Amino acid sequence: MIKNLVILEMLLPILIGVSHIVNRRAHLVYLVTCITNVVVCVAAVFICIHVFQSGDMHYYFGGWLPPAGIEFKITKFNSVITCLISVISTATFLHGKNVMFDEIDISKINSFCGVFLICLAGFIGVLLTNDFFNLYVFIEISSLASYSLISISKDKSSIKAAFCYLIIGSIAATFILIGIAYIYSASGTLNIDDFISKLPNIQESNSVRIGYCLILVGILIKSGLFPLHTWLVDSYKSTNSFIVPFLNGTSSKIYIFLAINLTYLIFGIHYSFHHLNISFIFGAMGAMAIIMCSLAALYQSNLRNMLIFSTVSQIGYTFVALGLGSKASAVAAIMFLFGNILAKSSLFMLASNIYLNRRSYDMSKLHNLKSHMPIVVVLFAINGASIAGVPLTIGFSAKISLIIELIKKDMWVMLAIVLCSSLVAILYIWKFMETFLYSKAGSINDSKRKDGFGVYSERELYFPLSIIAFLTGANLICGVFFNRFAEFLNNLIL
Amino acid sequence: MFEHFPYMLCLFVAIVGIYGIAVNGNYFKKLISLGVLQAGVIMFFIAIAKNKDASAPIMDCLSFEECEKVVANPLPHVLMLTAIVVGVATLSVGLSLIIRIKQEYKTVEDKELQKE
Amino acid sequence: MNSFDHKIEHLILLILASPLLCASLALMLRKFKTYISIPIFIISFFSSLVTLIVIKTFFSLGIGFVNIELFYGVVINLEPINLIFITMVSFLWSMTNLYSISYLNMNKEIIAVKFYLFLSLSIFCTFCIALAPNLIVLFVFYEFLSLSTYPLVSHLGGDEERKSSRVYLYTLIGASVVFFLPAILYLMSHIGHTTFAVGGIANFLPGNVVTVLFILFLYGVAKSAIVPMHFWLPKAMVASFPVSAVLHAVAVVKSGIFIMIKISVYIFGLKYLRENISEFFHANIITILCTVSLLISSVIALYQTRIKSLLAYSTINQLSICLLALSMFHPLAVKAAVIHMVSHALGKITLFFASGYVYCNSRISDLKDFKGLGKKMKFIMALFTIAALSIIGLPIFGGFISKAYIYYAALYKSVNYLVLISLTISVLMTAHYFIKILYSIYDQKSFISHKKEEEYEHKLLSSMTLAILFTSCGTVFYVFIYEYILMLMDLVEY
Amino acid sequence: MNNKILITIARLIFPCIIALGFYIQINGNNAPGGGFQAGVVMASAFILICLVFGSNFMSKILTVYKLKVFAASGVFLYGATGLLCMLFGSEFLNYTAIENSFFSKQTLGIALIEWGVGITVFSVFTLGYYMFSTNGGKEKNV
Repeated sequence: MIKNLVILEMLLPILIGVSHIVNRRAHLVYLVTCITNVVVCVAAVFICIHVFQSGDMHYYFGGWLPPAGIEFKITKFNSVITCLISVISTATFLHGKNVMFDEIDISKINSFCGVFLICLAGFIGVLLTNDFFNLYVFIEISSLASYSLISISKDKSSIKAAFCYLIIGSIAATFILIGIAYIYSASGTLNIDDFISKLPNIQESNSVRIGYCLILVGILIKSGLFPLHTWLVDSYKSTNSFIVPFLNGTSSKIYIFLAINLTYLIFGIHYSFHHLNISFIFGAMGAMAIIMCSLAALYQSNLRNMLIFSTVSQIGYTFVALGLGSKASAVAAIMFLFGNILAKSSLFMLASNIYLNRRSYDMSKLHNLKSHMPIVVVLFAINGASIAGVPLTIGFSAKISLIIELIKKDMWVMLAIVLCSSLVAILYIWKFMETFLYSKAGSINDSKRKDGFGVYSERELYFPLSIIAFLTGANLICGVFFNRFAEFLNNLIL
Repeated sequence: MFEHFPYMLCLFVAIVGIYGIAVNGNYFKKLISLGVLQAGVIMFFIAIAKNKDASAPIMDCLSFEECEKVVANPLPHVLMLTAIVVGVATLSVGLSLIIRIKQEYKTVEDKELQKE
Repeated sequence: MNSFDHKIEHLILLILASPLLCASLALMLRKFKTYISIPIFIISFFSSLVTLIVIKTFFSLGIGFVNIELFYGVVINLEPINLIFITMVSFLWSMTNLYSISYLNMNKEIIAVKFYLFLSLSIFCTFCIALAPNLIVLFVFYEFLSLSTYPLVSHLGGDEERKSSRVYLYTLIGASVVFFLPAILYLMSHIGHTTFAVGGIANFLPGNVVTVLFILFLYGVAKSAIVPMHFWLPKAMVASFPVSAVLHAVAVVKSGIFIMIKISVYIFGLKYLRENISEFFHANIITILCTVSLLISSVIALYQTRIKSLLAYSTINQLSICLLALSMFHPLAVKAAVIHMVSHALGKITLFFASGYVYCNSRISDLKDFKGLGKKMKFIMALFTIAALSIIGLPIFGGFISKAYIYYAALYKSVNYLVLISLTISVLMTAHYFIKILYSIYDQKSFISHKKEEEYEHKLLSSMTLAILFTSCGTVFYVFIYEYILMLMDLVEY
Repeated sequence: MNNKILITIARLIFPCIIALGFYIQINGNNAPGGGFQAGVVMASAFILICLVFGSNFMSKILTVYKLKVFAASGVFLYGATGLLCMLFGSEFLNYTAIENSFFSKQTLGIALIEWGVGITVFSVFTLGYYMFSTNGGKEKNV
């Protein structure tokens, strides 16, 4: 029975997504999408539990066995990530009712939710598939859906950003396709397990090496690592603030998962770190990402731009951890992944709530938020602490394990970069915390008005804030029991 | 030297596509060169599938025993059907975006769009 | 063994629970502010008594170092040094509560709830730092101590307070992230754990690595205010008098010294440090750094005009003396450092309380206004003089005993010239700037000029004078405390 | 649009294209063809009408909402055949569950799938052209 849940998790969103194009009532569409999200989330949790109890699950589409047929392979690692992705999408949807109906006009909501569900199905497909070409198709499905999701927004520059994202995303997908062609020509199979068994005897061939590099470049573009991150910054800056928590929590993080999968599981540590010097590429690009983007985040006066640049610098941390090439560093990278997904998505949700109250992201308008939205400020402090790496959060345990790995490998320059940038992270988080806590010198009046001049006062936002509190609670629990959390991650990647 | 010629040709087409995207200011031309890029990749896949003097992988007989003519590897051909569909989808999303940009910004040239 | 555990376990739980109880009390009694301070004082006084009982039971046991598991996963470490530290902090915390009963009545602008809440939280963090079983837990509560004292320092949120409290936070958290954390993680990566153990756990590292690590610890623990890292202390003087009294003369600052003592005794081991710290003109580097810090801070203290920044720089001066004593790295030196720590705490808190009293009555905080105060507040100024003489080190008071012990430690076995010379210079400098104040207080000429004599007298018997009386008795009858500390310090196993 | 030549030719060609579309659709199982190509050919027929007779004439036949319903129904057909196989206890899209003899089940399964794809592709392409020509279907008569 559990086997069919895998298909339910994939097929249900697509079918209901398509049905939304027909359905015209916006509120019914919103309700049905929430239910679908919850069902997908529950299915993901069941599959995760089943996989943890009885090992990996294989699902052969149409009954065709692997070398020929398309196969879904659900291991511990990708079932946990699927749970996380579905939790984030459910949280975004349940939390974002006010934000969605405020930012997107009614006529577009049903197609918006339809495309959202297809995008979710695409992401889950990317995570679970065990076939190279099927991976490419699901990457294309999810990217096409996310291009159109990004283009729907009040601010007209989001269409331009969506077009640039389309061009860069299609180039990346084509690189992946050429990479797959090279690997197929060398190994003769498209199935990943089959390819892993064939890898030892075709290790020396150049086409495998070129295929690997091309797929990696495609994945790096899509994951928004530093030199290739411009599309991510432009599109998140201008798009509607409902979709940013979802995209930040899923789209770039899934490609980081793919990078981990590719370098550590499919090609193995020996191949990717001794045959090709991947550690230099990840290390250099990660370090550049950390330095440039945390400094850029420091000089942002707009709350959302700051969060976007800090996301790109967090991606830099993950790739620095990936570049070290040992199993423990992969665990550190996954911790950064978890920390960034949970903390950064809730920070973006908080930013959208602040936008509902203050109608602007600019720092000059966000003074004295403490008197109008105390809960938002508290949640912002906890999640900001996780980004900055203050103790008892996932961010802190991730930073500890990364620094221990760096010290073991005597990479002192990288250690200095990581430490200084975590200091800069504290600076730019604190800059906004301070504006929230204190009223601007002299502007006494705005602290007097009880519910501020926004449309939504905090009393109407209790339900969305409880969802963000749930995510923050998960973040804290994993942070407090961090050694048990580290063990849990250790047996994820065998 | 010559047995790699088809592969070089396909990748040359792909590189022309990428060059087109990079150089052209007009968004419409970028989209067309994206199509050229995808065409290059599809040709590369088909080039891989070629056997020695084999014909197109179409089975005009009912079962394997009757028609024993040499056939090119069918898998890449099938994959390229899907790749063509994906290319069409990307093209249509790109076109709708260009039309919206034209409505909003009155221009599709990169230089003017960068101004504001 | 277990009969002993249960008794001490419950007492330790009681000690840890009392600050939390005070914090929750402050939150609960939000409505009627006036009744908050008295129950909180009673609880804190009760907790200081409990610490004395703990010392007696620990003393009866006779073991120097024991790790107890309070409840699942929470392990605490009991040994003489942290028991002395806890007694000192809890006793002076109860004195501050007594002092602030009337201080808050006089200064209405301080919000009582916020004051007591964050004060109790920071005391809780200090207790946890004292009882931490390993360096990671210690680091976590060290960070929370900086975070929980921030609201106290910037309690009013005015422009000047906001800037200086920003410097306060950045220096403390920045130093701990950039210097303290890498040092801990270096030990973690090379030893695998950082739990305290008798005789030290890191005694296989090469000489220069130990020196670098110890310097990293020295500057990482910014709370012990060594010169390059001392900027935050004068800036923290923006806070109200009871806050700067208990935090920046006792709890926060002394926790820095306490951490350095614990690291040198239980992480590196004294004997190993004595042999391996690299020499420079046959005096070890740590002594040189402390001397430099000592001299610079005492020179700056000469030119201070405000009473609070003068006391701040004299605190930095005395802390460097503690570290100077510690830097001789033999058992006597550790005893000297602990004794000096306690005597300075008692003396400095009396000075802060007295200057707080002066500030309350006549809003004086500049040294030049101190002229002729001796006539008006005879009793308070007498106690102020006693405390000042004790810190200088005049024979019968506490300061003399601790500085004499440091001289004794310096002359023990091999004469340590650098410590002797720097200590005498610092005693002279301290004498200079304190006698300058005492001279102006008892200046004959200005006795007559003050008109409103009667206004000061009737406030004599407020709780402030009681607090000042108790703490100055501590300095006067320091001999008994000294005996008690020596008995306890003999239990320490090196 | 009063040029007679276009109208008469369009009237003549339209049924032929539709017939060709159906031929490709049905013959797709074991000859080059199938849902995607058939859908495109059928869409070209309707786009021809839209070009020649103008979009308001076209809206009399197929409005935007009808095309959306067609697209959705195509996908549902595809999904339904897959689920049908699952109901019979085997994997998704495993046609052996529907029929007993190996050869006939393949053709039935493939045929149903191809029809689903054909309908969806037809309606998406006509919708695509239709949206572009009436800039998002906001014109009066949609």
